[in-house]
Amino acid sequence: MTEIESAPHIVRDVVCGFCGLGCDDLTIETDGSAVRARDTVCPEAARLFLRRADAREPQCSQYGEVTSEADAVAAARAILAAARAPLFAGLGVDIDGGRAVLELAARFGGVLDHAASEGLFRNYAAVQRTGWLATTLAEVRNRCDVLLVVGEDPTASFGRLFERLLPASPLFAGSRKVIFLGEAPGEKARAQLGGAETVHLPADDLVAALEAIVGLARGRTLPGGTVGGVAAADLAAAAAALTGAAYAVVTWNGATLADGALIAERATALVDALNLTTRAGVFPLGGRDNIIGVNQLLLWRLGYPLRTAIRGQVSEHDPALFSTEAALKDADVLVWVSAFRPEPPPDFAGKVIAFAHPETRFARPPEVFIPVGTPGIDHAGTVYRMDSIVSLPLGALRVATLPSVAEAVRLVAGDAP
Amino acid sequence: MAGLHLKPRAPLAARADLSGVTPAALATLSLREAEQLAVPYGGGRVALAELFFVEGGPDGVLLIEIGDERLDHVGAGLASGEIIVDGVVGAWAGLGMSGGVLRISGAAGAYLGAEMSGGRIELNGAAGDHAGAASSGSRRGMSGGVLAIHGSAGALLGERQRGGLIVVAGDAGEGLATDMIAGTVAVGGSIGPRLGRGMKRGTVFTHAVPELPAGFADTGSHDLVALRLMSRRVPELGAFIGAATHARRLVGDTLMGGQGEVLVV
Amino acid sequence: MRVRLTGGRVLDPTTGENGVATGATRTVEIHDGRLVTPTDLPAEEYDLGGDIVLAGGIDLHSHIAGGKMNLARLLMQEDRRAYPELPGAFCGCGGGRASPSAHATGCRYSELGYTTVFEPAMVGANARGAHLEMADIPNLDTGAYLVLGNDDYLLRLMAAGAQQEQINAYVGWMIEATQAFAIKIVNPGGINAFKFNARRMNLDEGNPHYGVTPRTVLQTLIRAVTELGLPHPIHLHGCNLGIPGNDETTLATILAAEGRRLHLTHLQFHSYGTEGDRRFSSSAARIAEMVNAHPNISVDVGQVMFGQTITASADYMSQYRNRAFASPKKSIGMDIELDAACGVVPFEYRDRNFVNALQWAIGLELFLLVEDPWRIFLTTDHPNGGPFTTYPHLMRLLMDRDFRNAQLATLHKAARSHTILESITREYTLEEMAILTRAAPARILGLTDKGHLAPGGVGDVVVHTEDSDREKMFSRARYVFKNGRLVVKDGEIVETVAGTTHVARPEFDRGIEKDMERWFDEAVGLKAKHFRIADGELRGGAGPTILTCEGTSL
Amino acid sequence: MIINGVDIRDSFAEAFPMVGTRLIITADTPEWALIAGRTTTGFATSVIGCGCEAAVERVVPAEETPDGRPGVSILIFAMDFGSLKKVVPLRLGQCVLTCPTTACFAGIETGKRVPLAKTIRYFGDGHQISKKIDSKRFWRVPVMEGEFVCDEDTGSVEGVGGGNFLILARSRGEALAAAEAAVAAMSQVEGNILPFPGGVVRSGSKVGSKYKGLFASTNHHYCPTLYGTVDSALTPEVGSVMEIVIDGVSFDAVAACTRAGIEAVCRIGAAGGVIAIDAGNYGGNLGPFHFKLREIMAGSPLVTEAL
Repeated sequence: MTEIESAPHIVRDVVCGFCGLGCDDLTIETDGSAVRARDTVCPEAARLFLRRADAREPQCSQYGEVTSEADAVAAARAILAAARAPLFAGLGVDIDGGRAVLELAARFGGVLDHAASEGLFRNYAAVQRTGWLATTLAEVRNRCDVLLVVGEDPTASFGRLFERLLPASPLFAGSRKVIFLGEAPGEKARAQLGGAETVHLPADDLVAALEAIVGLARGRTLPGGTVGGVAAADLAAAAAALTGAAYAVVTWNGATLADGALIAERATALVDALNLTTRAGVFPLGGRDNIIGVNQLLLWRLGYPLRTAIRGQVSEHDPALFSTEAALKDADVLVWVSAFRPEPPPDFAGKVIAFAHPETRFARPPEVFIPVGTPGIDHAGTVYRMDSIVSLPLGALRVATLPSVAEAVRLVAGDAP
Repeated sequence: MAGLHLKPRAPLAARADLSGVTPAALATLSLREAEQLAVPYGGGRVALAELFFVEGGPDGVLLIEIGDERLDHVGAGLASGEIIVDGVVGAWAGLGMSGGVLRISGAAGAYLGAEMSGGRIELNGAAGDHAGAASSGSRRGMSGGVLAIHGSAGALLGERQRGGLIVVAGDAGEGLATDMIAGTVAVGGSIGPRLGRGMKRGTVFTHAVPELPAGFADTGSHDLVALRLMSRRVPELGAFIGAATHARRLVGDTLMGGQGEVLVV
Repeated sequence: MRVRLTGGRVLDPTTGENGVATGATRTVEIHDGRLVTPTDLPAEEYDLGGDIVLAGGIDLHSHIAGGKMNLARLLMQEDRRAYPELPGAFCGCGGGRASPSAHATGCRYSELGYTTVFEPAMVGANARGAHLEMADIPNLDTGAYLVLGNDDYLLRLMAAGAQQEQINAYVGWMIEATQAFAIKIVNPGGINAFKFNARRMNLDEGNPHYGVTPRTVLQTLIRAVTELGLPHPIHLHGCNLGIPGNDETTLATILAAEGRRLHLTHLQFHSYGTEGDRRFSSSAARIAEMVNAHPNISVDVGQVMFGQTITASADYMSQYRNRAFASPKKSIGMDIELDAACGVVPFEYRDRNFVNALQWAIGLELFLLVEDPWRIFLTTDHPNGGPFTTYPHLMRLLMDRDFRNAQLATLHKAARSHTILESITREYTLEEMAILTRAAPARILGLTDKGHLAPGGVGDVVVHTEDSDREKMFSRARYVFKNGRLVVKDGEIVETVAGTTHVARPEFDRGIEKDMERWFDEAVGLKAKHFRIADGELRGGAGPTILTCEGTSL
Repeated sequence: MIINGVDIRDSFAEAFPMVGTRLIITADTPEWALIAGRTTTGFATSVIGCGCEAAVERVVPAEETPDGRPGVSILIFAMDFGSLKKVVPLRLGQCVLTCPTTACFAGIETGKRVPLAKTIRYFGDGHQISKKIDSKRFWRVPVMEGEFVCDEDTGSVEGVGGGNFLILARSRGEALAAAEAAVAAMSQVEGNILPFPGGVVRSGSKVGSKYKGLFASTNHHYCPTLYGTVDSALTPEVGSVMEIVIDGVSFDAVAACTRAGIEAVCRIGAAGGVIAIDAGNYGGNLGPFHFKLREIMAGSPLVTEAL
């Protein structure tokens, strides 16, 4: 999908699959095995695309000792065959790799969860219970005239969010107003927001302040002079802006909000109220390391989202017991999959099989480590954007010396019994 | 066959799921068939007899000795009969039960009595988080029956509860009655922060004014005839309310248009 | 590999062969996935003992993949929990009934004797996802219709008075980019108008922003697919879905086609009058008469079947209205990428409910009053009118008048008095049912090697044991061969195999590409080249089955 | 049959099926409970003119009421269930909801449900609160005085209306004294009410009238001032007749109540001016319940001469 120009190996329009925002206009410089992002990338992309020429050739290992791939594969298979309660976690992987892991889990049984699923399941508190009225990136770009940002400045997690979300010349939006409820926008956010009017409501209780806005949008009056640390008049002005918008959007990052489930529910309620008279949508942030893609895959393959266990060919979903955190307490084998970044597996007393980024630094050497290539750098693949609708093709930037997760996992699976 | 008596062979090394293992389901099985019931265990399924010594027992009763904190879904879907656990259970005990009695002498994991619609759960020990609550994705928590917790309860007790009665002798954790739709909770001990956010209706009985979110309004102390009625009509509340005729009434979550109440007696 | 089926009564309306009527049996042979003239060469033989041999079933309208189905699965975990995995050595992973998982979809369809199913509402922005999902559906060939007509790019072109050639180029580019098979229009212009806060949209009402009317959208796209030579006509989900009085819109829409080919999908939802004290009545007779009189029109019914289901549609404008009737009470809506939208609303059709009972009757009236079986197709608009697993029951309703009237007698009383169903004597024959479910869909989709059993055809062959209880008969195929491989035996899956995905490839003026790139860069915020789906992305690298477009008559 | 000199005539009271319910009304004091009970059952003597027949059944001590406050129980009877469902909420809304400190509870658990707060709760204008315990729901409706607490609904019974007997005495004073004694005794029998003023009716009626449109008119056979001019059921020494009408929750309840009343009258006996006990009927063709006086009194220890 990428267009490789002649020397000095500049690749334009590279798709970035890391944070879930789905930027696809990166310029990347390659030189042999070295890879480096150029120009306008966010720090996260710069860090994660970087591959040094002098990097050591990664190798498979067992208990920290270098071993052949064949031995590592055989050891992994033996561990899985003897496992009582495997946990397939991390799941930072492209769609095809996800398929391979799912099939491995189907064969050996075990729990499937992604490292970033906490935020996703906070949002599911709303979307599974009441549903919600949502929108996607291109709609926000062109229609949104009032954006309510709840919680922290999302630029920290999604470096180019406002640049992508609110470009200067939308097709329809006559003006742009951004209301920050919670943390104030940082310098980077302000720079990206350019001509948009910004308002900051420094709430100390986000849920209460958001509830107040919901109430106001529904036509109620507030009981006191301040709610959640925000003056009632300011909340009323925010509610008026939202109800007066042609297309209001509410966004938050569930992963960074301890009260994310309630924020998601209240944001949903707000958008429901707004749509009675005008148009509005929720735009939940998230989606790092293709969590949305893997979740979508599970939904169409198993009918359940992440945090699902396959046990004897039957899958069951349990958002409590099958979260990584909970399942770690019950598992005897952890299959750690993290192709996008060198994220070490969580503390775990049992056996660890890691299909992981070659630069992963383990707190203790795993029983089996099979380094894998990164989708979008070492091999092609597909990832989903945070909105769960758009998926993007990642291309290879260099000749792969490492297997993809799909290849490595299928080696371990071997021939189906 | 008659009732069943289960005794763990050893502490469970992985989570086991006893969904569907109820007196009514067992009534149609022979002892041999019961032993062969496939029970989800870890990443697979094993025969019930691999995990437990299985013996017959008195009619209509499932007796589980010792229990295990990894033993999940005990009494899930119970509609009649009695399950007695002489020990602890894992998560989801009594999930969605509609009748019968579940007695647990020890502690229970998360989601005890979640979405139950009838029957009675008696828990001697402490309950985990989300007792009487809705499971993730479900709109409604416990809707009927009685959940009596003699120990303390964890966070989010009665989250999205829409009916029935929860009585906790000990303390309750944070987020009690969050998004509660209806029903009654009485907590004898202390109560964690952030009670009742998004509470629509329902009643929380306490003995002291808890920390409440912004959307609660204090209506003051009142002589409430309903107290006298509930004290007599609801045996579980008789001791809690006693002869009290007055309660402080705090109403919320008004920010979300709710009319739930905390009654301090 | 060679498979030989002997002693079967072949029912093949495409060639006119009717072994059921004549009692004649003949041998059907498949070699390397294709039907061949029978030989004496060694083969895997099946003695059918007079059972009926049919081409593999083709469903031209069933929501089996794409973002909205995943939203449906997410929202209706109840459906999934209630229908767990079926046991078996094959991987029938997942489950569910109204929104089944990919494997469950493939397995259940092939148990019923279907081998090809088309997803009728693929949103361009989600096309890659839809193809990924279709690749995981076993035992079925698939294809998808691209939703156009609410896309800002098109409406902007039309508002600017663009030439038809430019629009054709755009449509051609989009079909190629999204690997689509046909063009679907959902509530022409209405979904877009809803983004500008319009709540209803009639055939000649202007879009609040572009001024373009549904009629011009429809006519422009009909011209485009005709001139591009796409085999399947515009697949239209019309204006005012589900609104009493939409019969007038439907009649006007038929006339708006002006003699060009047009397929009206889930017509049942568009055949409502406003007569009677409840202001809701059947217009099936009027509409069927109009369809009978216009040979350019084809329809599928979108029959309502009682029970719990979930509705999923790109028609967010209508689905937002339907939120009020959600059961259980929850729903998802989404505006999508300057492209379209979707609305997912769980629904329970109840036989004791006046409106639902009448919807049921209206669908059956349409089936029985539209005369030409080559122009009407058996659908429930899965899962919108009901899950496809109810097809055998629907077939019996159509083929057995006593059964139909017995069902009718149990419905809401007032609804019974609003339908002429009881007086309709027609019963579908087996041959007509074979036309509805095989021969006719293949013809209208332009799939010349499907829907029949002549040599050269695809080796998708289904064997049913005749039973006077047609529901029982069609519930379990005795054998299903997919590309010559046995996948179902005695109603149960014995193997899962990969299918292919049909795409259409029209010629178009590639001069449009520069403008597409600019549009995607500036408006969509995504590179056009990343929107495009490469052949190698389909079916796990196997690529699509391409139908080149050489134009059609009319 | 003669009891203590009183002639128990060989007659019977003819009664009709009625549908009834019981409410327990409580209040802060016995006085207010009684006021509420009496007001709620006011103007409810005869179903012919009032739509229902109702009265206080008994005073209920605090320890027996659902909320532990003093109360009364009332019975309300109507000709059919539809009428009962209409009349009960109407009286409840006008006379209990409005009455200081009261609460209202179901007095019968079984049978078809008669709405109480189910209807009245809307007075709360959205501020009403309900609570369901087991399958029983009650409502709290905020009112200026505090809260009106009321059960969602109450059960009903298929009872008996129009049980009666007539006291034939020498004089008006003696007839009334005997009637008062009867009422006092009958009030102790649970499950019955005497809907007429003070439990006594002086204008017993017959079916029909010479005037078109009148369903009932004075029972001239028992009017002492017409003796000799009409086909009288009286004897010359009868100077006054009082009737006691009984509605009860069952045949047995009415029978027991009738017997208690007649016994009280007979204790006064001929010495107190009571001459005979008779009963009102329509020849036995209209009502299915026949309370034969002599059968009811058979076995009474007071009977001195059984004939």
